[in-house]
Amino acid sequence: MKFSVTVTLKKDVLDPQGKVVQTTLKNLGFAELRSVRQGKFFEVEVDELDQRKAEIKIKEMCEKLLVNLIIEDYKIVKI
Amino acid sequence: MKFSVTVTLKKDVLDPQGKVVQTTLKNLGFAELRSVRQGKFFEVEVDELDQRKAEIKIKEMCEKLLVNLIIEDYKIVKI
Amino acid sequence: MKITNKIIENHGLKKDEYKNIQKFLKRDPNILELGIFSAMWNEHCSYKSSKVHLKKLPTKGKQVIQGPGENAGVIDIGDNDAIIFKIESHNHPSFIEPYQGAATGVGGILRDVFTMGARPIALLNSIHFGSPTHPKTKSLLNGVVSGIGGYGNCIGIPTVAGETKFNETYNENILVNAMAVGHAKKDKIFYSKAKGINKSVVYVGSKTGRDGIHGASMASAEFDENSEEKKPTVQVGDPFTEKLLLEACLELMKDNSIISIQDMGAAGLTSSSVEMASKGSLGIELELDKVPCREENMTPYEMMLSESQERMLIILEDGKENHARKIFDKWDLDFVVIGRTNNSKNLTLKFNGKVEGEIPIEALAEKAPVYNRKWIKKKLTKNKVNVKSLKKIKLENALIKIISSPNHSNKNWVTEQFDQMVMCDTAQRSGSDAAIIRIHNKDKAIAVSVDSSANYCKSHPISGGKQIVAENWRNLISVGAKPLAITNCLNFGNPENEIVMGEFAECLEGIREACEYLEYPVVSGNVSFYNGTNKKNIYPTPVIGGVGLIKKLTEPLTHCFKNFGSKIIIVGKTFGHLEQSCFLKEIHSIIDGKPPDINLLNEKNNGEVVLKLINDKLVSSAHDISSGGLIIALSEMSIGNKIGVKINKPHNLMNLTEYFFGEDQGRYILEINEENLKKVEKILKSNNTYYENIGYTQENFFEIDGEVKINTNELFKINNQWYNNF
Amino acid sequence: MKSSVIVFPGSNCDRDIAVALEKMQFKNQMIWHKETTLPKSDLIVIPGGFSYGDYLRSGAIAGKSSIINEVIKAANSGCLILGICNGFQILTETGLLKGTLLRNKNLKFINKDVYIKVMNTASRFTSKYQNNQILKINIAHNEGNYFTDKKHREELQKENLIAFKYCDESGNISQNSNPNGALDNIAGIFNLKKNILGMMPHPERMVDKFISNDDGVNLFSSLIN
Ligand SMILES: Nc1ncnc2c1ncn2[C@@H]1O[C@H](COP(=O)(O)OP(=O)(O)O)[C@@H](O)[C@H]1O
Ligand SMILES: [Mg+2]
Repeated sequence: MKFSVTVTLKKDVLDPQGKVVQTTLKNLGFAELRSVRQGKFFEVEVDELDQRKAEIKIKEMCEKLLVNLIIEDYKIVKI
Repeated sequence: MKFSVTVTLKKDVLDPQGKVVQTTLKNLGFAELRSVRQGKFFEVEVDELDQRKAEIKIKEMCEKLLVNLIIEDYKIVKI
Repeated sequence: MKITNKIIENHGLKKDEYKNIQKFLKRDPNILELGIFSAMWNEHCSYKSSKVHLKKLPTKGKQVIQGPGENAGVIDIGDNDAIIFKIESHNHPSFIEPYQGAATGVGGILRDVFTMGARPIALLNSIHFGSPTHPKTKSLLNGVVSGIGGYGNCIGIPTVAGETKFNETYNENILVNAMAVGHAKKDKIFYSKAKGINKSVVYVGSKTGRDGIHGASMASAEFDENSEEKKPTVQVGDPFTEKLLLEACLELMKDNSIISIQDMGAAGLTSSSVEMASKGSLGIELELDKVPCREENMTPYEMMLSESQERMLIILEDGKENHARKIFDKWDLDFVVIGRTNNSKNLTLKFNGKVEGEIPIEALAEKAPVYNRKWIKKKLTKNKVNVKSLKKIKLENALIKIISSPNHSNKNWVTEQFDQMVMCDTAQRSGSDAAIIRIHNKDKAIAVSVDSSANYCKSHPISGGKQIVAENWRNLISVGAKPLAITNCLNFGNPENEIVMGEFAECLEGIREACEYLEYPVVSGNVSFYNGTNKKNIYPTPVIGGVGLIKKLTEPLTHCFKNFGSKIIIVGKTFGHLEQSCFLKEIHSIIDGKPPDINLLNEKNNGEVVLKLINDKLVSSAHDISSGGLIIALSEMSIGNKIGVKINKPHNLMNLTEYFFGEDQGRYILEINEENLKKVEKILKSNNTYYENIGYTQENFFEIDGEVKINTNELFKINNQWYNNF
Repeated sequence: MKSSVIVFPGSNCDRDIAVALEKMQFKNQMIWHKETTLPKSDLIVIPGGFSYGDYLRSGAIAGKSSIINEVIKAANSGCLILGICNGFQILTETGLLKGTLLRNKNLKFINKDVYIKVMNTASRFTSKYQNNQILKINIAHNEGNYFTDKKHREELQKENLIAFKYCDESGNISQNSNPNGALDNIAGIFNLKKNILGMMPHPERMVDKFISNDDGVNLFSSLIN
C-alpha cells in the first residue's frame, strides 16, 4: 500500500527557500503567481493491507523521523 | 487557485537520501516498510480562475525553474 | 488586558520585581510594557545574578581597545588592525531544535562582531553533549554539527576550531557555544551608543515574524516536563540573508553615515533600541506600524519581542537616508526609518498614531534588578587515590582505551562538516592546539582556541577557573602565538541555588586570578544560567576563547612530529597528579579528588620560554599536555604524521601510571632537532625552567621502554574509529 | 589576460578567486549579477559559495539570472569559462555543461583535502599539468556528486572531456577515493569545445604555500598563456 507524505513548514516559521523561489518566479515573468511554499515529499510503501493500520504506522514514521514537529506540519494521503 | 507540485527523482537516479531514510526507519523497527523515495513539494497559488490556463502556467514554472528535468519528474494536482 | 498574577509569573517576573515596575511607571504596566520589562529584566539581558561577580574580572590592558559592555570586545594587534571577538551560548534552543538552534547561535554571534565594523574571519565552537549512549545524544550531535556548518559554510566564514565533549551531566541540557572573530581597522570601529536628537532610527535586514517570541526568557528558565510546549519559540536562521546583511553593513560602514548600530539579538527590537538609547542617555520613539512584518496582524507586543533573525537597528547621520537606502536596496534587504531619537529618556512606542507604551529607558537598563545572590563555598575533598590499590591495567591497554574513547577520538567527523578554508587565510585548521588565521594581505596572523574543563571546575571551582585560562593560554603558546585576550562563556546551573552560585563565584575568582597574573584580560563574554533539568544542574562549565598574535607568520607550527630522530623534551615538572584525571575517569570510573594545582608563576615562565624557543625557530613541533597526561599528548603528536617515538621510563622512582597519565599543569612537549638541542637547553636553564629529556622520535613504533609498543598505523586507526559507528 | 568574476548574492569564494587571479597577473574585474552587460574578457569565472543560499537546488536560481544570458553568449563565442564548486553547479543548471550535481552520498557537507588526477592536459585549463599528475586539493561542498545520463557519459569518454577524477595519494581511482559518490569519480568536466571547465575542487585555495600548497597554480598559469 502506497502513501504520499507531504511535509511543510508551520505557518509562522520563516521559509527562506520559498521566499527566494517566489521572487525568482516573479522575476522570470510569472506575474499571476501569488505564493509558493516549499516542503518535502515522501512516497512510502508498506506491506500492510489494512489501510487504517498502515496509516497509523506511517503516522508513527512521521513523528519519529520524517517530520520535525517543532517547525513542520505533515499530511498523509493514500495513493 | 492552489496547486500542489510534487517533484521526485527519476527511477534510474540514485536517491541516497531516500535510502538513508529507509534504512533508518528499518532500524527504528518499521519492519513492514517496503520503500521510501524522497522528493520536493511545492504549494503554488496563482491568480487565475481558469484551471486549464493555471495548469499551463504551473507547468511552465516547473520546466523553467522548479524541476531539474535531467533527474526529476513532477506532478501537478489541484488542491 | 488585565495584568494578573498568572501573567506576571508567565513573564518570569517576581512579585518584588513587578512592584518595582509599578514604581518606575507610577502606574500599572499594560501587557506590551510588561513584556518589555520581562525581556529586559530577565537573566539573559540584565545579568542580574552575575553582574556583581563579573565586575571583578580584569578587563584592561594596553592591547585592549574595548572591553566588555559592547557587542564584542576589541583588541589592538598593531598597524591599525583590530580584532573583534566574542562567544555566546545557544544551549536551550539547540536542545529543542538542534539544527536551527546551533545555526542561529552562529548567526547571532556573527552579527555581534560585524555590527562593530569587523569582517568576520573565523568561527569557533564549544559543544558539550550527554553520554554517547544516551538516546538523544546521536541526533543532537548530528543536528548541532550540521547546524553550525550549515550557517558558517553558507555565509562563507571558516569554522576553524572548537571542542566536542561528552559527559552525562549534559544528558538533558547540551551546551552549544559559538565564537566569532573579526578583523577591522582600528580607526573604523562602530559602537552602539546613540548620539544626537531627532536622528533617524533605521530598521534593516529581514522582516519580523512571530518566531522566538520570549526566546530570551526561555534562556532564563529551567527545563521541565512541559518544555515541549515552549517549542514554537524556536527561531529559524537564514544564512543567505545574513550574508547580504553582512555585505550591506560593511558597505555602509565605509563612510561616515552611521552614528551607532546594534544587532537585534535576544529580545530583538526591544533590547537593541533600549541599549542604544541608554548608552547615549537619550530617548527613542518608534512607530511600530512601520516595522516590516512577515505575517499579518502582528501586534506591538509581538513586534517588540520577536527574535526573528538577521535584523539590525541603525541610527543614521542627518541626510544619509537615501545613500544608505540605495545600499540596502542593492542587497535586496528591507530598509525602513521606524523612529527617531529624542531627549525624553523614554522608550515611546506608537501604533496607528496612538502611544501604546511609554517606559523610562533607565528603568529598563541601569535600574534593572541586580542580585547579590547567596552562595556557599565549595567543600573540597581531601581524598587521595592510592594508585597501588587500583586494579592493574597495562599502560598500553589504558592508552588504547583512552584514545579510542569518545572524548579523545579524532574529531574529523565533526570538523570535515565545516568549511575551514574559505577566505583562504586559514594557515592552520582544526586538529592542532589552536587554529591560525592570517590577516588578509598581511604577513601577521592570529591564533584562536576555545577550552573548558568541567570536571575540574566541578570538584574545585577556583582551580578549575584558573586551569581553563591557563590551558587556553598554553594552546596559543603551542602554535607560537603571544596570547592577548579572552572572551568567556559561563555555562552554569540555576543561580538561585546556593551551590551553583558558589561554583559561579569561585570559578570566576579562579579566572580572575589567572587572567590577572598572565596579563590576559577578558574583553567580552556571555553568561548562561539555568542549565539543568528538574533541579539537576549541569557541571559548572565556563568556556574560554582566546586570541593570540603571531607577528610574522612563516611555516605554521603544528603539534605533529615532523622528523625521525628528533629529541623530545618536556618543559615543566611532572608530579603525577591523578585525581580528576581522564585516566581515573575512563579506566576506573573514579571521579573523586581535587584537580591538579595551578602554579601561575611556573605557568607564565614555562609559557614565555616555550614561546621564545618557538619564535627562535628552535622547535619542530610543540604540544601542551592536557587531558590524558603525557602519554596521550605524545600519542597525539605521533598520530598526525605517523611518526613514532621511543620514550624512556622516568629516572626517579615515580609510579609509571602517575608519570604517564598524571595531569600536572604548565607542561609542554617539544620536538627538537639534534643540532638545536644545546641551544634549547641553554635557554631553558638560563630561564630556570624545569625540563626533562624523555626520548626521541623514530619510525614505525610508538614505544615506551618495555611497556608499550604500538605500530603508528595502528595507533592512527584506533584514534579514528569511534565516529565511524556514529 | 582579462578576467571577470561573476558575483551572485551568496557567492563567497569570489574574493578568494580574485586574489588568486591577481596573483597570477590576470587583470580582474568583479561583476555584480544585476549588470546587464559583461566587459570584454578572456576568462569568466563563476566562483564558489552558496548563491541564493542553495535554495531550491544549488545553482538553480543563479542559473536563471539575467547576467547568465551574457555568460552563455560569451561561451558560445568561445570565451573561456571556469565554474568552481557552486560555479560548476550553476553551469550545469544553465545547460552550458551537461549533467548535474546531486547530494554527497553521505548526505553531509564535506570539507577536506583530497587527491585528484589530471585526466586530460590538452585544454586551455590544464596544459601546464602533466598527464595523470596527482594534485592535492581542497573540496568543500554539499552537492558534489556528479551524475549524467548514459549518452553523455559515453560522450565524456569518447571525446576525452573528463578533466579531473578523484583518486588516492598514489593515483588509484576507486570507490574508496571517491569522496562524494560522483559518477566515475568525476571531479571536473569540459564541454565539447573545451572552452568551459566545471570542477568541484577549489584550485584557488591551493596557490599559497603558507596556507595549503600550490597545486592549483598551474591551472591559472595554463590559462594565462
Ligand atoms: N566542534 C569542533 N569544531 C571545530 N574544531 C573542533 C571541534 N571539536 C574539536 N575540534 C578540534 O579538534 C582538536 C582537538 O580538540 P581538543 O582535544 O579539545 O584540543 P585541546 O586539548 O588542544 O584544546 C582541536 O584542534 C579542536 O580545534
Ligand atoms: Mg592543546
